[in-house]
Amino acid sequence: MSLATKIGSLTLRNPMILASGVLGTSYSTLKRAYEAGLGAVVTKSIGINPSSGNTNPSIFALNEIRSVISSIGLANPGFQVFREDLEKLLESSVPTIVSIFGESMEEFKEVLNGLTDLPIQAFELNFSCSSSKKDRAQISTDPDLVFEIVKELRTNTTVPLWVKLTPNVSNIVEIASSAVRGGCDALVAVDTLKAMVIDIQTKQPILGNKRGGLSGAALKPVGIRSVYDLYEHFDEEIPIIGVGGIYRGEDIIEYLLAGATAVEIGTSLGVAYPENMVRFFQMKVKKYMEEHKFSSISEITGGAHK
Amino acid sequence: MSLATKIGSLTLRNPMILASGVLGTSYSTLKRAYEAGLGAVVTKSIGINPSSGNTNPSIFALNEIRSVISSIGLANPGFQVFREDLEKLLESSVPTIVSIFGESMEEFKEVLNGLTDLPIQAFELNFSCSSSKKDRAQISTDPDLVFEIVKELRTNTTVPLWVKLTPNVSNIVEIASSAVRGGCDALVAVDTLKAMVIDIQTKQPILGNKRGGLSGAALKPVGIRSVYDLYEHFDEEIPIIGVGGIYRGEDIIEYLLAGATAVEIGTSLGVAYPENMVRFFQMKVKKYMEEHKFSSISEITGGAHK
Amino acid sequence: MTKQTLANDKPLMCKIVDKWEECFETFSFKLQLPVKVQGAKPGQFIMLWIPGEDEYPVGIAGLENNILEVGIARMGEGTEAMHRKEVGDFVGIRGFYGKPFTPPEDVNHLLIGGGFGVVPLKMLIETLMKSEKKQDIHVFEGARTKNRLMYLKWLQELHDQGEITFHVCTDDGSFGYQGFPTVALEEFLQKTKTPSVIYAAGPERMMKFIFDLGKKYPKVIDMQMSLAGRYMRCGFGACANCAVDPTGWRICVDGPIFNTEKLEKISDFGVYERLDTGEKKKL
Amino acid sequence: MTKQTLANDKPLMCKIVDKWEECFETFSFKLQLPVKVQGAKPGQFIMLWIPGEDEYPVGIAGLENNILEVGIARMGEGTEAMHRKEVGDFVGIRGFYGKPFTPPEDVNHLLIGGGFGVVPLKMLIETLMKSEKKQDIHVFEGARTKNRLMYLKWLQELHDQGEITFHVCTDDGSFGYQGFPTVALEEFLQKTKTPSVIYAAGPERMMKFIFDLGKKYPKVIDMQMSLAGRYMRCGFGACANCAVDPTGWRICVDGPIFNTEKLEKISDFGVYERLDTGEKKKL
Ligand SMILES: Cc1cc2nc3c(=O)[nH]c(=O)nc-3n(C[C@H](O)[C@H](O)[C@H](O)COP(=O)(O)OP(=O)(O)OC[C@H]3O[C@@H](n4cnc5c(N)ncnc54)[C@H](O)[C@@H]3O)c2cc1C
Ligand SMILES: Cc1cc2nc3c(=O)[nH]c(=O)nc-3n(C[C@H](O)[C@H](O)[C@H](O)COP(=O)(O)OP(=O)(O)OC[C@H]3O[C@@H](n4cnc5c(N)ncnc54)[C@H](O)[C@@H]3O)c2cc1C
Ligand SMILES: Cc1cc2nc3c(=O)[nH]c(=O)nc-3n(C[C@H](O)[C@H](O)[C@H](O)COP(=O)(O)O)c2cc1C
Ligand SMILES: Cc1cc2nc3c(=O)[nH]c(=O)nc-3n(C[C@H](O)[C@H](O)[C@H](O)COP(=O)(O)O)c2cc1C
Ligand code: FES
Ligand code: FES
Repeated sequence: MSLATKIGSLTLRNPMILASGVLGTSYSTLKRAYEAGLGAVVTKSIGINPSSGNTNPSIFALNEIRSVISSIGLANPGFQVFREDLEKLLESSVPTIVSIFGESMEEFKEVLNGLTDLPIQAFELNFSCSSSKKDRAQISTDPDLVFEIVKELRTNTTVPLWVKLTPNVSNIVEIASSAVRGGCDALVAVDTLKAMVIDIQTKQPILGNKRGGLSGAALKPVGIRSVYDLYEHFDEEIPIIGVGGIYRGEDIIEYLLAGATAVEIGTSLGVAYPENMVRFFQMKVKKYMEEHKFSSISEITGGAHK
Repeated sequence: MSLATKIGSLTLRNPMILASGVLGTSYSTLKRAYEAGLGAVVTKSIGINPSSGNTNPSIFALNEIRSVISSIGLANPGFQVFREDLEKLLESSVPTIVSIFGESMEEFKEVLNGLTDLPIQAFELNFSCSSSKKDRAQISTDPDLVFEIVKELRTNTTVPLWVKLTPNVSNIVEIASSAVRGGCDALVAVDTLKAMVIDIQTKQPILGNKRGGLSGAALKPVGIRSVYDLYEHFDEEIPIIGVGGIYRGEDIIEYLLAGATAVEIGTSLGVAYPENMVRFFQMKVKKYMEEHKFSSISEITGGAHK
Repeated sequence: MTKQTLANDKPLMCKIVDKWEECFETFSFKLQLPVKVQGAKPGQFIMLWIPGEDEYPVGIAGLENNILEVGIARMGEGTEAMHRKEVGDFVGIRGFYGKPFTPPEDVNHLLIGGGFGVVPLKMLIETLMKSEKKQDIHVFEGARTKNRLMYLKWLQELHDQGEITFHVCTDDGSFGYQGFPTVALEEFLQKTKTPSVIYAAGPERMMKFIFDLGKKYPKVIDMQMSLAGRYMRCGFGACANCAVDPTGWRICVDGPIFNTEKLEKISDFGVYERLDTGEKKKL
Repeated sequence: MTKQTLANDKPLMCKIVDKWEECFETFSFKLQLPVKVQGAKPGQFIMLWIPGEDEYPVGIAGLENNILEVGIARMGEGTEAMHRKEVGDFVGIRGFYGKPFTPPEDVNHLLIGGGFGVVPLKMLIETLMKSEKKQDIHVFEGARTKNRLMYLKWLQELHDQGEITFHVCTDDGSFGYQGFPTVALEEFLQKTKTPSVIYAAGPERMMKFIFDLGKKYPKVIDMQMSLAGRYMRCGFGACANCAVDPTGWRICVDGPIFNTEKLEKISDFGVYERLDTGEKKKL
């Protein structure tokens, strides 16, 4: 029995990947997450310039629904500074996916070109951010923009390109199809849901940015459906990575059955000790594979479509 | 201090309305819900023909996130049969909003014309159904279709038209604008989120219809943000009715502050005794109004935008 | 950790650990609950999910050491799908739902059932027998013919051991006296002097008949009947498919067991049911 | 129902019930918690939300009868916004976060603080004084000038009552001896024969200095220092903004209190911090 999984040409020791933005700002937390037993890590989304992100409060828990709302606002040190952390991380041979974002094609290219020489496993393109200021058209919800950017970036690098999909669309398959046509190597579903919490005592939205994104357990049924819809459409045409609300080994299995080849895990690793969580995840997945006589992850993938 | 609220020309004794589909199949449960103390009730969505809806399981709870997933599939007795229940309900002077749906303009017109002579308070147009079979284009996500249908129905009736909005879009304001241009009298936000749950033991999606809609507490931050976005855009141009995950009086206040004039409540009334729930809701809302020196609901509406 | 009751949540997958033919077109199953639980009460029910096929309500025949017993009568595709399940297969359950029977003390307990209605009565009998006070238990069962009598052997044994008095009959006289169980019930009511409570579960028209009968005898101090024949989707009160007129009570939450006082108020009782569309249909 | 600790959830709104100027540009506040809670431990912190303005971490000075005391030193806009708040206003808190001080018994307790670092030491002092065994408590406080000494009056009174020994100094000699508190600490370490534990909270460079000093004395059996100077967003471990190299420990969860063994492993300690962008900055 092996937990290894293949995402295109990339082989990971297991299907558990750290999701972008959680524990992902410095080489040391990324390394710690990997050493906790994950298969790979995705960095915090990196842009062209250092950014402080949104005013605090920018994140808090919603225990009742086992979730978190956040609007970090893509705070990041900029790709030039981050390169240093990245190099240190890569020295320890941590399989690393670099999440990048930009406001425009030019920005995306600049960040990608600034890091593509490093021995990273993939770029993850972050086209959306539920916590962005306005409900203005975002790249993530525009099939044509997604196609153009992926196509252009494809010509700029030989590093695999993963596209992260937002659940805030009426048809996730449509956006995904654009990304696939553009030449991406994997789909990552889903990012956070657009959300808000208002304090009734002071009558104010609590987040400094007012609007935020919902992650955690509340997102799981939405993520599962997204992955299921994508797999139904693409089948084995492109690997799908499931994200959203994974708190237990069982949730990982659920994503695999829906059609995922691997999963990303964010909130649950961020609100606990990653070492403990990953151990529990692994135990559960192994036990399930034993009980159901699976010898590899790929045998589980898409099982709910049979 | 008064709990009364105005939705266009309609005055309700309080802002709490039963949401469509919950307790809404027969005159007796609708009457019971109203007598429990609500301001009005919305019926189950009614179409042209009797329909058995989807295979069971079609609904179950997700306790961990205080939510419910369902795919009743718009089971309903058809407008001709339902008319009988409706007449009985109206005999008891229950302020009633009739939710209607159709696969096409023609179907919408037939249902509306078949009921518009009754002394009902409004029609609520249900353009979406997260539990529908495919991810095919739905009316709810197509601004042009929404505009056309609302405009046409507007010429067929003098009864107020409410439009129920789905959260499964990238820009809820865009769809709402179409509905407003079409001539609707209120916006209702939101319907359920597209969702799915897979059983890992048998590797099957649990719902008979596989796909379903998520309601309950997990939906609240999404509903609040939707109402906030709508109010920011429309201000007092059109009344907004907030729906999604109301379990407590505090949640009602949160929707009002976000910009709602009234709220609809579904799941929480369906999983408990409506009599108890409504009493708690009322107590909390009154207490809040006293403490914050509000004398009417309209003073609370939109308070989070100040 | 032993839970007081099952959480009303998504289906909990249980392994079938035993299966036998109970009587004609009816199978009993024992399901292994994967969590420790106590507290199912007689008259409560579960939603039974046969993966990929159907889900529907069924009564609880017993619960001991996390083994749940159910009895399934063939009606259509859903119940047939369960009949095809074998030991080792998994099915899902949600529950425990509904209000149970609430037997008082110091009365004659008169249990009368037909068809799968006898399922919850089995658990009621076991509960009454376990009570500290010696209880007078009379069970009235009837069926078309002998091989349709549920729990026949078990009930006869209890009768022979003096634990219950078993009044059994068939339409065709193939077992017990020929006729309806209401005949023996009426005879008994005429004789007895002790205050009695009637517990009924079965076809609604039969229960309505019993209800009208029971009302004629002041010594019948209460009647508790299981309205477990209505179409159900959720089982926990949300869909309202199971509601009765004119009270708007949902059978799954406000019932399925209703007492005399409540049954009086249900104008539908024995007259109308609602289909899965919400349309009304004469019973 | 008294909760053991506050749930890590959305901000809990608390009314300000008392406010006073503690010392130069520093105000203390008492906040009324709307729920019954016990169990904040010295060294833990909360995230303080000033609605519409900012949210940032602050230490806990005390918690009694659901009244939480905090002390806020003016740094920039966020702390100024809190200074503008008056009795009757509401602010939000999240917490209680972080690992507390864990004082052993039968040692000299040497507490040394600067600036707002004295806030958590206040609660530590109160906890030590409440312990059943009589504890030897030495408090070393220093500031630029007299009116910047936090909790001066309270500490002096405790000193006069013999509860603690208070070693106080100022840079300008306006109160206590002239110089740094580390001077008195070193003197004390040279004299004492009892095993001692150092608790430090204040600017990281000061703590690093103390750490290097303490390591020279084997009788210093442990040092516990609060790395409460790092930029924090979440307070519960998710954003990793507060993490230190090379261990990847998050100060909010794995700290803020670290002991000697751990401090040894933190190469950042007293050298680098991370800005809100994630960039590193020399301390
Ligand atoms: C509270 C309650 C307890 C029950 N307990 C038992 C029991 O212990 N043993 C047992 O064998 N049966 C029990 N039933 C009845 C059982 O649910 C139906 O026999 C079963 O649903 C039939 O399904 P089918 O697909 O085989 O039949 P179908 O061919 O689908 O329908 C046959 C008839 O079964 C009924 N039915 C179908 N689906 C449902 C549904 N979702 N909910 C309710 N009724 C339905 C309808 O009256 C229908 O006319 C109970 C019903 C209720 C409401
Ligand atoms: C665990 C911990 C406990 C603390 N306890 C106290 C206390 O009890 N009393 C007290 O007065 N102060 C305390 N602080 C420091 C306090 O959080 C900062 O002084 C405050 O955030 C400054 O905000 P500002 O807007 O006034 O200053 P700004 O002008 O925004 O910044 C001034 C400096 O404050 C720091 N700072 C700003 N925002 C944050 C943030 N979100 N997290 C951490 N540091 C920040 C930065 O170092 C910055 O350089 C504590 C800090 C931490 C990490
Ligand atoms: C604090 C926080 C920060 C995040 N930052 C990013 C980010 O920078 N880029 C990105 O693509 N996703 C970001 N996300 C989204 C996560 O990567 C993930 O898609 C989402 O949280 C759902 O997974 P989860 O429920 O396991 O957290 C962030 C999420 C959280 C909670
Ligand atoms: C069982 C169930 C059935 C529903 N049926 C309908 C329906 O027929 N028409 C409709 O517009 N909304 C329907 N809804 C959606 C609700 O009206 C409401 O928009 C949603 O559940 C969110 O509110 P809640 O969280 O308070 O339940 C249904 C919801 C549930 C749970
Ligand atoms: S079965 Fe849904 S309300 Fe009873
Ligand atoms: S403040 Fe977010 S991890 Fe510590």
